[in-house]
Amino acid sequence: MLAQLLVSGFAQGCLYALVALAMTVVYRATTVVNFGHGDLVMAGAFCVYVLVVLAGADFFLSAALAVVLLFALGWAIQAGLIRPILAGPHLSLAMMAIAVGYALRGGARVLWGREVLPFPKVFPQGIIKLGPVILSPSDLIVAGVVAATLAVLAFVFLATPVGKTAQAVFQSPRGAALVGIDVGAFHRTMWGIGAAMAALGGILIAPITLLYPDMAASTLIRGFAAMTLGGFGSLPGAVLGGLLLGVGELLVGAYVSTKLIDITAYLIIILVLLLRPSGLLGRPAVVRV
Amino acid sequence: MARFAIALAGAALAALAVAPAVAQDRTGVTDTTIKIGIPGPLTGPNASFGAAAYGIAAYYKWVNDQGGVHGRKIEAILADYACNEAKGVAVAKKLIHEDKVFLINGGICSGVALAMRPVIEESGVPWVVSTAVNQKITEPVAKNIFHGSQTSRDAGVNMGKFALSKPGARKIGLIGHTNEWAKGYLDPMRDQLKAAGVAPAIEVTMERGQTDATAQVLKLKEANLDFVGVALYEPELAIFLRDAHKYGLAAPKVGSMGADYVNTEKRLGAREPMEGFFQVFQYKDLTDGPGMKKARDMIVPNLPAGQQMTDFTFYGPGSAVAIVHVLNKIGRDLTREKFVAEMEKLKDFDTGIVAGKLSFSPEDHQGAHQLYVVGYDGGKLSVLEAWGKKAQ
Amino acid sequence: MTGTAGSGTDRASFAASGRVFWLLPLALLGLPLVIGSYVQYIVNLTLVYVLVGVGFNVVLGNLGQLAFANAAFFGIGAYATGTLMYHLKAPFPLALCAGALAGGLAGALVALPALRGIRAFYLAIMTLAFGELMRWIYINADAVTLGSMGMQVPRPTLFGYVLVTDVDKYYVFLAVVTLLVAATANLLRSRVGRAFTAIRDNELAAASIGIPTARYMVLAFAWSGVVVGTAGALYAALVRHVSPEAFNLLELILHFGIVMVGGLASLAGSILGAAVLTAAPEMFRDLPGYEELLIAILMVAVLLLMPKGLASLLARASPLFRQRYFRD
Amino acid sequence: MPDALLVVEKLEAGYPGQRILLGVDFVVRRGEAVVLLGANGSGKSTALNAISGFVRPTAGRILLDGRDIVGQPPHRAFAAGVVQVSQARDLFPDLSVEDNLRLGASRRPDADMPALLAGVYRDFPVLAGRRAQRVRTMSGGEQQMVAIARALMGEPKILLLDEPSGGLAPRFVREIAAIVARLKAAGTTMLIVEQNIKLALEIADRFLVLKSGLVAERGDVTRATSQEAIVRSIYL
Repeated sequence: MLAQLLVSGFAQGCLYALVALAMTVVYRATTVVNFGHGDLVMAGAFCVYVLVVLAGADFFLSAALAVVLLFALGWAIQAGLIRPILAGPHLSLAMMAIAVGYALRGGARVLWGREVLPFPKVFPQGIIKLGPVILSPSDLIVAGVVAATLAVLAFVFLATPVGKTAQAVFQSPRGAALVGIDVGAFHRTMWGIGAAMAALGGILIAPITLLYPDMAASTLIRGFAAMTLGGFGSLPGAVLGGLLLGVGELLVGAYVSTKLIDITAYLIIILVLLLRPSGLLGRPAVVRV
Repeated sequence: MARFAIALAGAALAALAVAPAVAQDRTGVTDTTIKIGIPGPLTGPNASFGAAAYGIAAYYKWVNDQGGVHGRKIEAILADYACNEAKGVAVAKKLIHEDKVFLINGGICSGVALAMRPVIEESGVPWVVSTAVNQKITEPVAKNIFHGSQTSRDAGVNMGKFALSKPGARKIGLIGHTNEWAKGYLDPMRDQLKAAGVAPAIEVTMERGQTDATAQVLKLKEANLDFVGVALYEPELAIFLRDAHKYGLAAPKVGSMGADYVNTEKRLGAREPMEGFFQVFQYKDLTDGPGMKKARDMIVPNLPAGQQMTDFTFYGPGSAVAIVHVLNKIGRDLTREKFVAEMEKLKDFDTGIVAGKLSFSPEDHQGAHQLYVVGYDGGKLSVLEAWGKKAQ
Repeated sequence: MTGTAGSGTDRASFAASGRVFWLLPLALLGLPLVIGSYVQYIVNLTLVYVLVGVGFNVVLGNLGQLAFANAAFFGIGAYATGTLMYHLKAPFPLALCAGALAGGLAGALVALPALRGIRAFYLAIMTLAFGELMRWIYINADAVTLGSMGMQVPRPTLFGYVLVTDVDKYYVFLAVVTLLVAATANLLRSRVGRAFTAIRDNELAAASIGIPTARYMVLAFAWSGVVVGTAGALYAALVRHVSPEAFNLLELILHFGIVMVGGLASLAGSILGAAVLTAAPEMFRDLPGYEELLIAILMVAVLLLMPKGLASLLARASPLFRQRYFRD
Repeated sequence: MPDALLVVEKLEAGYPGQRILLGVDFVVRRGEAVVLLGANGSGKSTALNAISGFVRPTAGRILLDGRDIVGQPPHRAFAAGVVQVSQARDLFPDLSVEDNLRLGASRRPDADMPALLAGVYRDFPVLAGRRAQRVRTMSGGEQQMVAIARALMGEPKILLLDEPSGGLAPRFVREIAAIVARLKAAGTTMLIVEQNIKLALEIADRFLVLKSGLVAERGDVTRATSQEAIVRSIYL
């Protein structure tokens, strides 16, 4: 059973990692924590649903289109709602992110609230057996997408000027403008990328959780737990934290009590912050207080 | 303490206004209309249960189209409380004092219904609970409150009976949410098993919003069970069944109400995980079956635009059919007292929707008890009475 | 640039706003004569949320800490009150005090991580986790809390007099809320309140001029807990049903919305925010299904168009309400 | 004016409810250093920020090399050749000196980078020895040097210096004066806001006095220019 738990926990942890990665990208680039990220995940999944089921489009085309649409949505949220209040208190930004998410959820409920929506079945069904360990194809797909996303992000942030630009904008937006960086465009783009990654998450999660307006409500706090455990603001930390949380939840559930699965994330947040606030891979200096 | 004096005076005034009028209460009834309030969750995370409220409203619309009740049209007032208790109390007060309805027909989400109970009981306004399953809403008996649907105790007992009806079933496990809704099913099921000398071999929980049931499924699988009792809402039920199939948890399962069997299959997108899964069933027949054709014809065309028919659509109108029957019986001279008295006299009433028949008495305000089980039997979706035995 | 000097006019307007403050509850005494029972309930609920907003604002607006444990304080107050009344048949005033005390203790507890240097989003996330953990405890400590079904709270009694109607409760609530709001206003206007502001604006500078920041932080959190815990106690008496789901993340969003829509660090704003966000769902009820969407749009609109919240409307209408805001 | 690099015409700017510049006119010629004087709140920094694009003017024109750049966002102004060293310096505190400098040249081709860096290290030898040091850990004077060096990496047509001596120890004030003199000798066009009038008159070719939102006084800095007269024109 242990092997199975480790493998299944890893697969589940990949989803948490993806959520944590997206929030980390937005945070690293804009210093804003998107408290409405879970609802963007939901919005991405609903986009695919509309395109595939209602408009009859091909799944992969729809998925690509959903990622693009969510990029535009994230871009627009930053440009229209976040930028005007950027000079205000951080609390207003948190509230704005929450309110936008709440609006998306309310909107989804108005449109589809009382219907049950099966997500298009595109991942191959069936089971893969590796000795005593059972895997479903979607486990592998999720892990693959997360690995690819991490690779792309690692390349962009380490091997291109984007990484340094992000650090500059994070540490001093005015300083960045003084050296000719278009800070506004950078913020919008990063919000777009964060939202596009949310769409990716939605497309991967929806076949598992299926489709309803609150489908991603619990992912936010799990994403936070992953970020905290890995080290706030660290991209590899987000992935490591997500994987450890996924495995940890299953081990706790199987060997201690299933009642504890739900609070594993909360306990991790509280313990890590009390004992090692920088997390496993974080550098405390990166975080501006 | 002038303020306290004012307080007392105000209290006295309000008490006068609120106290149920002594003799014959005709609030909410005019020459041409009867006002009926339909509280339910139309927004929020549990909005899918709101279909039951829309179903009730649709049925009343049908009644009006047939000419109403003794020349009076039913004026249905939908009121949303998003499954929030403070809002539920507000809705109850609004329907009672602001809209001044004649009676209330609805109540979905047991926690909210429990919070509403003292408010409605004190007001004396008749309330026929349509959907909320917790038996404590009508137990102990409140003079003006009736349960028009089966309670979760009935369902839990039925789950236990069904599991035991499988020959040789001795090792039985349970999985459910930690909320009262799930306990409402699993506690009576456990009692039912214990009465037959079978203690649950293992019990595990799954919280709402979880996207994975690996730990739970593996634990159940290790226990080598003959049967599993399941009390999960629809999203988690689908995830549990998916993982049960994935990891080969082969024991048959019996689930509670609160999820739609057909929709769960649609969510999963495959038949295999549904094989061996049975679910307590509160209607006479499958909602698309011949036994429910009459109900469908009455309700589905009258749903408001944008509302789809789901299994929950019919989880409410059953009680409305009983209400209209009683209103018809009373005649033109309609009072709340007469309504309560007639409800208590209702015996063996067939709603055409709810499984079994409705019977009330002054000592028992829970009218419905009969339940079936739905599931694949020999590859065909059927309504069953016991393991391998089709309902009539 | 505004509010830098404690000029004479400032002080005079403060004194005047003090007098105005007492006029409001006096005017509200007659309210039950003109409204019906349902509106009365909503008014009572609004009073509860006034305390929720005022207490939350002490930590968010005045102390400037991103702590999101408010729904937990609210729940702890409600559960403490409910438990005493349900299990021990305690009279309401005693249970109310217990609710306030429990809230205050929870507040002091939440201040501890803040003392350990946990700030900003770390504190936000940690307090979010704390709130969710409390909900898990309500569900699983069912010997005391009766689990997720929650508890049916008995009718509150006041010195032998049973509070039956919402009008009875209204006068008790009005007295409690007036008292606590006045106390909070006095606290914030005192040396203590100025210390909160100093900590918010520059913690290091505050410490360097000899302000014992740790002590004041615990004090601010504890007072916030007392006020919100009392709100929880009133909630238990009003709704008479206390269950875990009443203190979830959606509830926290409502609390946060009250403070932000009303205006950070503005007492009048919190009162206004509570009134608007309690009344809005009732008004939107005729549009079933749209409530969440409309409330979210309301929040977005206020944030965009009135960054200092509805309180800035008051400030525009009358100089008496002009107060110092979060970030000038 | 044939040699005018920066022409500011009837510039009006301010913040909601607060008008600060009410029609400012001045010219900066190629290769000269002009110092902007004025009392606190007279709008000196607002003028620089309007030219750099941080403040959007409500009226007027700003011509750089004959091209109107009024109302352009900061990154466009930068691209046009306006580079500011702001009062707060606005460095990237957790990046190294060299990373700060490289970011200053992020709009130049990568191939130019080695030459640019070498040039700056030649002009600021102190920085050459500290290229890996995090800026946060440096003194105020050293940070000011990084800020000026970072601005030079952008190869400005005109360098705007906002209070370069602000808050520095006397030793560093001398150093800054020397740097500005060197830049002037190298032909860099500069518009400087400076409170220290003695220093200002020492480093500038011409001066402007802002008062009540307008240019109240202007003139060449000559040996005869009396500090006292200027102080009077600023404050009286």
